[in-house]
Amino acid sequence: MTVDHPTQTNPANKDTQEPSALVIGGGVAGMQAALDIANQGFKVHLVEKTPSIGGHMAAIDKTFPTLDCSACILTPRLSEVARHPNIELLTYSEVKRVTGKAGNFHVEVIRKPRYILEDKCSGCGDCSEVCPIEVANEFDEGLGFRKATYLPFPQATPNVYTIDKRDHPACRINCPAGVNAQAFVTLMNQKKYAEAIRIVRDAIPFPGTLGRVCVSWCEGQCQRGEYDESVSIRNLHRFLSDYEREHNTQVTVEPQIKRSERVAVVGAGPAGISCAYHLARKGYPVTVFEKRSEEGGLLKYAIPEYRLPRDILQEEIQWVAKHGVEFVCDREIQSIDELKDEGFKAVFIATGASHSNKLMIAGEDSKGVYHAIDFLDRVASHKPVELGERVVVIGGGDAAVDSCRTALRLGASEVTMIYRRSQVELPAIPSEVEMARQEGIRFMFLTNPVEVLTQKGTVQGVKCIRMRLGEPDHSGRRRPIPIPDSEFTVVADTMIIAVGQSVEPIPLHNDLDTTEWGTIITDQVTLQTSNEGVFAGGDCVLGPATVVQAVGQGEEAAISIDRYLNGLDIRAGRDPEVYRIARPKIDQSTFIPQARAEMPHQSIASRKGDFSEVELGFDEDTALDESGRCLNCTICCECMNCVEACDRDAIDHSMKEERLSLNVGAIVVATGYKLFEVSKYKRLGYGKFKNVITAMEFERLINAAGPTQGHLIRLSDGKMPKNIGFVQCVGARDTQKNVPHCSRVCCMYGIKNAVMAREHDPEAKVSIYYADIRAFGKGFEEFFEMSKTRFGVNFVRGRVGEVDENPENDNLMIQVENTETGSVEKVEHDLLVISPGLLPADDVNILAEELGIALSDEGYIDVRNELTSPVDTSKMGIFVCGCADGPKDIPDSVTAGSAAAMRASIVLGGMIAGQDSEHTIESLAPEAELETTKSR
Amino acid sequence: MVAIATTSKMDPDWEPRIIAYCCNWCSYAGADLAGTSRIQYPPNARILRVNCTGRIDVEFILAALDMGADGVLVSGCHPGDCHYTSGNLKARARWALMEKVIEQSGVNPKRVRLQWASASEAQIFADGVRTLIDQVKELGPIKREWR
Amino acid sequence: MSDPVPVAMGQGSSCWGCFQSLIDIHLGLADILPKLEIKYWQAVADFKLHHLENYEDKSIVVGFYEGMARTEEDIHLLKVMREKCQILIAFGSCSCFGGIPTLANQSDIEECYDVKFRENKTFKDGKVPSENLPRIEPVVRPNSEYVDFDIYLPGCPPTSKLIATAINALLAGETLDLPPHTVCHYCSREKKETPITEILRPFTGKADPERCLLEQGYICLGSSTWGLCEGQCVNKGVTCRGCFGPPPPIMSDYGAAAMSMLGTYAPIEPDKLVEQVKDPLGTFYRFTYGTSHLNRMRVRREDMKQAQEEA
Amino acid sequence: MTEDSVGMNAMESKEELRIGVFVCHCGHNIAGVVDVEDVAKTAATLPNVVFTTHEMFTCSDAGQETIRTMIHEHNLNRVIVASCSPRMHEPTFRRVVEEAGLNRYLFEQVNLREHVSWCHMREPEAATAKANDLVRMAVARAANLEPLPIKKVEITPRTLVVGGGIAGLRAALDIADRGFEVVLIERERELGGNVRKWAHMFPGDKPGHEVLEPMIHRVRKHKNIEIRTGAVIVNFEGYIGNFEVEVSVEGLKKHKKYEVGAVIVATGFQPYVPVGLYNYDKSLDIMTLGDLQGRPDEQQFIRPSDGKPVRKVAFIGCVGSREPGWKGHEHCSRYCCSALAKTAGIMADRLDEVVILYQDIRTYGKEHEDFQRVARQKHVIYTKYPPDAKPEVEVNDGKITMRWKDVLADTDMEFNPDIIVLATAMVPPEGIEEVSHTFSLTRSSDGFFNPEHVKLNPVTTHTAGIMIAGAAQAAKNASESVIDASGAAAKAVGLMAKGAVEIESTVSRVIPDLCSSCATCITACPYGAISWDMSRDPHIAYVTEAKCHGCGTCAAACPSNAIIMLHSTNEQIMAMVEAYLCVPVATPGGGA
Repeated sequence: MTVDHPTQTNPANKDTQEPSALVIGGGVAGMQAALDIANQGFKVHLVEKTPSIGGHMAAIDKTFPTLDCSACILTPRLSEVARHPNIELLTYSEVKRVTGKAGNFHVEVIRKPRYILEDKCSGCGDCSEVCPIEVANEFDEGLGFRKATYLPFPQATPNVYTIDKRDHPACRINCPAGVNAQAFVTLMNQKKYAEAIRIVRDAIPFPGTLGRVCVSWCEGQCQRGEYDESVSIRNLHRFLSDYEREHNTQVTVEPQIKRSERVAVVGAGPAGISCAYHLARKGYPVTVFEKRSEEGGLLKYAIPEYRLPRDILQEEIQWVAKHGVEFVCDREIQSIDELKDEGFKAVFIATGASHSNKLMIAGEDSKGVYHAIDFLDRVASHKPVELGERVVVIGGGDAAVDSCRTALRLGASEVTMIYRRSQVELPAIPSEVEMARQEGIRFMFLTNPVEVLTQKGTVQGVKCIRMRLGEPDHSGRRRPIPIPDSEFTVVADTMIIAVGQSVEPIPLHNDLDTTEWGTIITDQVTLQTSNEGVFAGGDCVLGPATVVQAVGQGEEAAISIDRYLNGLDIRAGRDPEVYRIARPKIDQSTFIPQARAEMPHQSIASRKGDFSEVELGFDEDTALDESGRCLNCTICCECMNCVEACDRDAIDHSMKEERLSLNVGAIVVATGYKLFEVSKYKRLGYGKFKNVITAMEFERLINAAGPTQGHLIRLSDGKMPKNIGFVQCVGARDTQKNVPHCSRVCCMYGIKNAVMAREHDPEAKVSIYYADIRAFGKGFEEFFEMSKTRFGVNFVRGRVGEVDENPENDNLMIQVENTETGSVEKVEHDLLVISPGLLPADDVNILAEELGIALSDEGYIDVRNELTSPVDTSKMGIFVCGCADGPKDIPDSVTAGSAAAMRASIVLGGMIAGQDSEHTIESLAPEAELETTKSR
Repeated sequence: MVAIATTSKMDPDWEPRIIAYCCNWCSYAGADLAGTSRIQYPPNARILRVNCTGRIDVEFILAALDMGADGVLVSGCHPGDCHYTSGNLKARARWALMEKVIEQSGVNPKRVRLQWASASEAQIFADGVRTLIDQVKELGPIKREWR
Repeated sequence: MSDPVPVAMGQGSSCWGCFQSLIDIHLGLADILPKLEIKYWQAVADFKLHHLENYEDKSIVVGFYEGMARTEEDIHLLKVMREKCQILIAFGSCSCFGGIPTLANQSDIEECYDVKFRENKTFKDGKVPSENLPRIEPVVRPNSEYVDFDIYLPGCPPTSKLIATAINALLAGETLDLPPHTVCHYCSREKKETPITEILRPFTGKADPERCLLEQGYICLGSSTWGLCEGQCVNKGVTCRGCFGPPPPIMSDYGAAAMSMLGTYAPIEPDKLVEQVKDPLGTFYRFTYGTSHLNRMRVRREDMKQAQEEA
Repeated sequence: MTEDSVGMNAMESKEELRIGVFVCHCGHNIAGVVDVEDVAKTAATLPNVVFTTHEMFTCSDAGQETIRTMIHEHNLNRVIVASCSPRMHEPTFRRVVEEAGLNRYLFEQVNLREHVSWCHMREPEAATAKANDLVRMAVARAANLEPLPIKKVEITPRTLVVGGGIAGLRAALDIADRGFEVVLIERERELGGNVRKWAHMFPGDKPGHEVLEPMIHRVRKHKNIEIRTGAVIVNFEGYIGNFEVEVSVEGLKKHKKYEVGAVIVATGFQPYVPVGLYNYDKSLDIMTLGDLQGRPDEQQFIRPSDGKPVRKVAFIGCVGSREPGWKGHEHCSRYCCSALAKTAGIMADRLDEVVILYQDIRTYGKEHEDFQRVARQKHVIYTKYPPDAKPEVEVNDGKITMRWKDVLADTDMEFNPDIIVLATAMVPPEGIEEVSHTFSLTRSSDGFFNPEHVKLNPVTTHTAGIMIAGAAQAAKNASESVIDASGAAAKAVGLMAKGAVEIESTVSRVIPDLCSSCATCITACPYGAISWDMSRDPHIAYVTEAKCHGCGTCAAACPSNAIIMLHSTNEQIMAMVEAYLCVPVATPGGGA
């Protein structure tokens, strides 16, 4: 037809460039549709959800009725699609939005990040080899394992790997220092201790120290905690450090200073050391100034030795020093200029918050009253401390608990901790509190001191008042409110006040803007102060916080300083990300709870009077066991082993989801099917008995490329099954389960599987329990006949009732009514294979809604006219093939793919010819409808 | 100028030399998969790719033995699976005749092996290579063999 | 008319059939013989070996060597022929390819002795005769291993017509240009394209006289065989057994080609096929075993064995 | 046929061989096991090798560029890449050498990854030795390689559709709507085939002729479609894209001749006429489902024999279907269970008793099961008979008595229906043998045509350019046939839209002088690509290259060595064997 009336040409068609089509779904039908459209010279965008095209067929072992090897016949087709110049393969992608109409659809496609660059990957598998994560391989129906970086199957197309990474791990994003807990836990679980500790050290220089004293927010958020108890992450990195010390496997470090710009760090506490460490690793010469005579800050002066042996701390500081960091002690920096004059190009201030807060009550200055930090500092510095018999400690933080336990070790006979809120609000590390309790510390909660009772200026006791909890305050904790007239007295001869610290006003701070509390004001992200080139972090910015926060800030500051010295925008791209916490995929019904490993302790008796370490550390078995509890929430743990292994720089962990916009003239939907969830039939025992498997699992078990290299075994004991039963019509032809129709392929694949079972073991007995054998296609009946005569498959007409397991041998006892003999038979099988019916693919309803096409009652895509246009959907220009509109076998799917391509190409051909929409309607409308419209 | 490299069974370093003709569609792909799956097998075989086992003239096998191959493997698609419909059936018939002739001539027919290995049967392919090599090792260098 | 050309006729171990075929030129001989001066032909003219040995080298223009060289004496004669003749013709399939006698190489020499002498009921004392007999070579080698030929004239025997053609061409100093076609080329039977489902022995059933014998299931090797016979047998209803050996280049492995051909015609289940084709070696290498790969291997092994024994 | 001669000219003169060998590390995939440097070094000592190198990733853009540059710099005329499996990258490298002006068939790949380094990971020395051997073999082969023309045949933009049933109509319309010409031939006088004769279609409810009418109407007025009814093909020859067909048309004296590029065979089926079964030919009251459907839609259903109203009907399924050992009747006819269920359901509304005798109920797929459910709801009685004891039907004085065993109730049954309806098999139509000969199509045991591949190429055949659709391929219902038709149309349009197809140059070729007319190759070829060249006497074999798939079976089979399998010649193969086994004496090493 020529264009008689050019004016009538749909103007919307004018600006569409080259006519192209969209095919949704890369199974065998979608591939065929794409090829047949592309072979006409049109462009095709083939969108596939999973990393590879091939669909279900790729997982099938043999195909009925010819017993062709599925992979053999499919592989050439896969590469044909991959190499076709007119086909753009968009795997790992999903169609999001569709607008427009036939001849001019606008489609938005989301490309999920595969974290591997398709054009660089050669499919060599080096990344997969070093990947520490193993997860159930969905391609093998979960029977085998794959890595987090994987190729779904050997012939996958495109032949590129995909990294399976989902959202973000709670442990890692909750760590202020950004320690990649999931990665190091995973690696250590594989005894890769050196690699694991390397991961820790990428974030912090203190695996041993933080492994003992960290507040462990990671554990607080650990998803394992949602099921039983969180993973003991802190203790695990302590183990790594212990292991390294014990086995002397610490890697030697050489300074790698290659920059000329010197950086000064003021304050050798955790923040300062962390900053210096990261800067040195970046190649900067760093000098750390410390006003006291030793490095370590509060780690050294405030944390008691029984928690953090000093040799450990010292070694870790030394290790930082080995990176080329210079420590200058006993020097207090007075001004920024002082440093600039000495030639430092950037400064990091981390002077901490060592000033103890006061209670502001009467008698606070009496003899026998200590402030916690001073107290702990004195003890740590081996200075004399006078301590009575009865010690009262005020406060609920770590310093309070430390003070209690230190007092006990110094000989106090009775130590009481007084805290104004309840135990729930106690900010100290719970395990520390627990140990304190074990050691005999008494706790008085909801109690607040109001006056120190003295005699001759010496403490005699504390007058306290009872408290109750009111509404939550700004910190989210419930505010304590004194209960009137509830005062009482606690007898004490020593009192330690541990109600927090604050920043000491020191001359250096005068050069910088500070808050009313004396903390230094910095940019929240970059940590730059009001003074350019001067950065600050740790407690002097945060106020008294935790060690790990300080360490984290040190690292952030190092990044800023590096950028600053390189003349880069120090802020760009560093806005805090919004993370979505990964939820592990756990089947609650099969989850076996396991408590977290307990930390062995010194006996309580030996702790008293002794400052040796209380927590003894995990032994290797415990550590391995505990690390095995990690749920790998995000699958990929970003250990970066793959990045290192890849010679082609093909891995990019920072890849983001992409959105593509496409203009297409026609759309083919080939979204396929999913298998019925056979566990819905409780009586068949799937999921309960190991030797009840699905047909798809059977396919993988007999497949040479499957998890058992093609050895058909029972999952309970690995033995070869000798008597196999196949149960047909599960999730098909059952109105009660809302699957009224026949799935069309199950009879044949059931027979095929039975034949394959006999081929694998000619001695095996094989029975099929069926309702009707529907061997209707080309060569099917002949194959059915052959299965009986040549392969000796036993066919029993009857539904299988209750399945039970014989506990002795894991065999399955089934009851079946043989409808041909009328007798109820009890049969024992050692393997039962259930043939599930087919269902519409997941989310096909969402897609259909987006496309504006109708669905049938069962949820398949409806076709316009079953008789005359069986691949047209209800919407012009959108076609359907394969199992998307109902169950089909492979040849019927392939033919439908070609047919859909044909119909789509009529639209595309009309576009080239510039034909009007009238023409397209005439070509595509089912003739019957057309006639009626015309005759009306 | 070429000469037949001589080897001897006495030589402890003697390794059989195997020519393996594989069809492009099944066994060559199966051998590829063996590699991709890192299935390890002895390195004695040299694979020659032909389109179809039907391409294999009996002379290719006999000449290889004549030139000093200690064994010859032919590996193709399973009967019924031939990419070209039936080339493998013709190969199989030729093989049957040839095997008998080889035996009649006094050469142990265990030096030659015809196997079917599909593109997904990497293990079967590798096992087949190993089986032939084991058989040939048992027999020793071909030049010494005489019934 | 020019002077008669000096010729020599040597015979190794053979049946004399080829020379018989020469004589079967019959009346045609009347034209040919006058042109020949027979210088050596033990069966026909009274020349002894020493005569031949004493001729001047290359003094004979054309030499015919019939048969294969199994004995020391045969080999000697063959070598002498080569020395004395300008043109040496491998005369007949035994001479060209080893012929039927080479099938003995399926057994080693001791086994041959067993059959021929030691366990032979028609042979008296069961001893291998040793007196007054030339030494028998332990293995049959194709003649071409001992000497180079200038012309191969295969056939068991070469047809009289072929011999006449050859001699006339030689005498006229022309190159001998033989058509390369196989027997099928000369066969007048109708060919279709049916694969064979069953192999028949030659005595089974009654063959359709119009149709290709092979297609009827009879092993006819006409398609593998040089058709210098012009299809005599097949046109008379007898299957071709390959006596002319392979078409040019004639030193290819005849049996291999024949098996490749037959396997293509008869893609039968292997068990059945082997059951139906009796004695495949004898069938496919009846005349050409000597120059086959398998025999070459056999010969080389024998050499090694000997070398070892000597060492 | 056109020949594209990339790099052919350069090769016409016999220039000296100049081989370049590029050894790939593939990161450490190969280099981690095989000493690639040694492989490259050793290759340099081989005859005709003028350039060798080893590189990290030969397939990378940089690696490809190296190949192109070196071809020019060293005037290479054979290129060997020793890397991964040719199944992966042969097309890539062929393209690369072609870009450098070299014929693609002068490229050779050595598989050092899948066949060496990955499967001998623990034996680096043996692996290196093997790699060296494989490269030496490839060099020997390369020396024997010859450039081959890249061949294309043009496609005549016209399709012949054989058969005017629902499949043929759909195919014709689709192709015509796509803008290509169609010649539609039908041997009957009317279009419409079997569907036209049916009173109730399923799954729809309309009579067949009503369904077809609009389609036929559009076909008739479509300017791209030429219809020939009462037409028979008298001659057909040619090859893909270039077929010539001669048709004799009823009423025309002269045969019509057409040139077509593709053919769709939609010759359908015929219902089996059960002569001799169930007294079909003894009583007018025993009819086939087709007979029943063909009856006019009457107000009252009357007995054909005596005109009395029908009250009781029995249907018998699987008549002439599913009969093991009965050639041509072993298959299931696919449509009948659903059709029976539907028909019985409709009839049950008007009759007293409807009984269906069946073996298995095969209402497969979605929706069809509903027919059966509806029928049962309407009290249609389903009774299963054993396959080895068929129902018995007696007719006495017009009274029908049938007896059978109900398997499920284990009871012998007796019933006196007014009529019996037999669901008979779908069998190939008369004349299918001629059609199969005309188009060189093979048939399967059901008598219908074989597709090229029963799973993945269900509408194409082994004859390139010829498609099958609908019941020509197997028993099918109308809806399935229509899908087939559009599918087959897609194949035809694919060819025509492209205008030309590249055909593999690696085909076999006959050397005319050596051919001895033995027909071995003709027997060998699974594609009918070899035929007699009748212009020679005696006629000799001739390869139609467009039909050749390149398996080489003919070359192996040819006893006269008269067939060359291009790119896989005896010389090329044996050179490799020799290069492995017969190592030049001077070269140390080698061997296993």
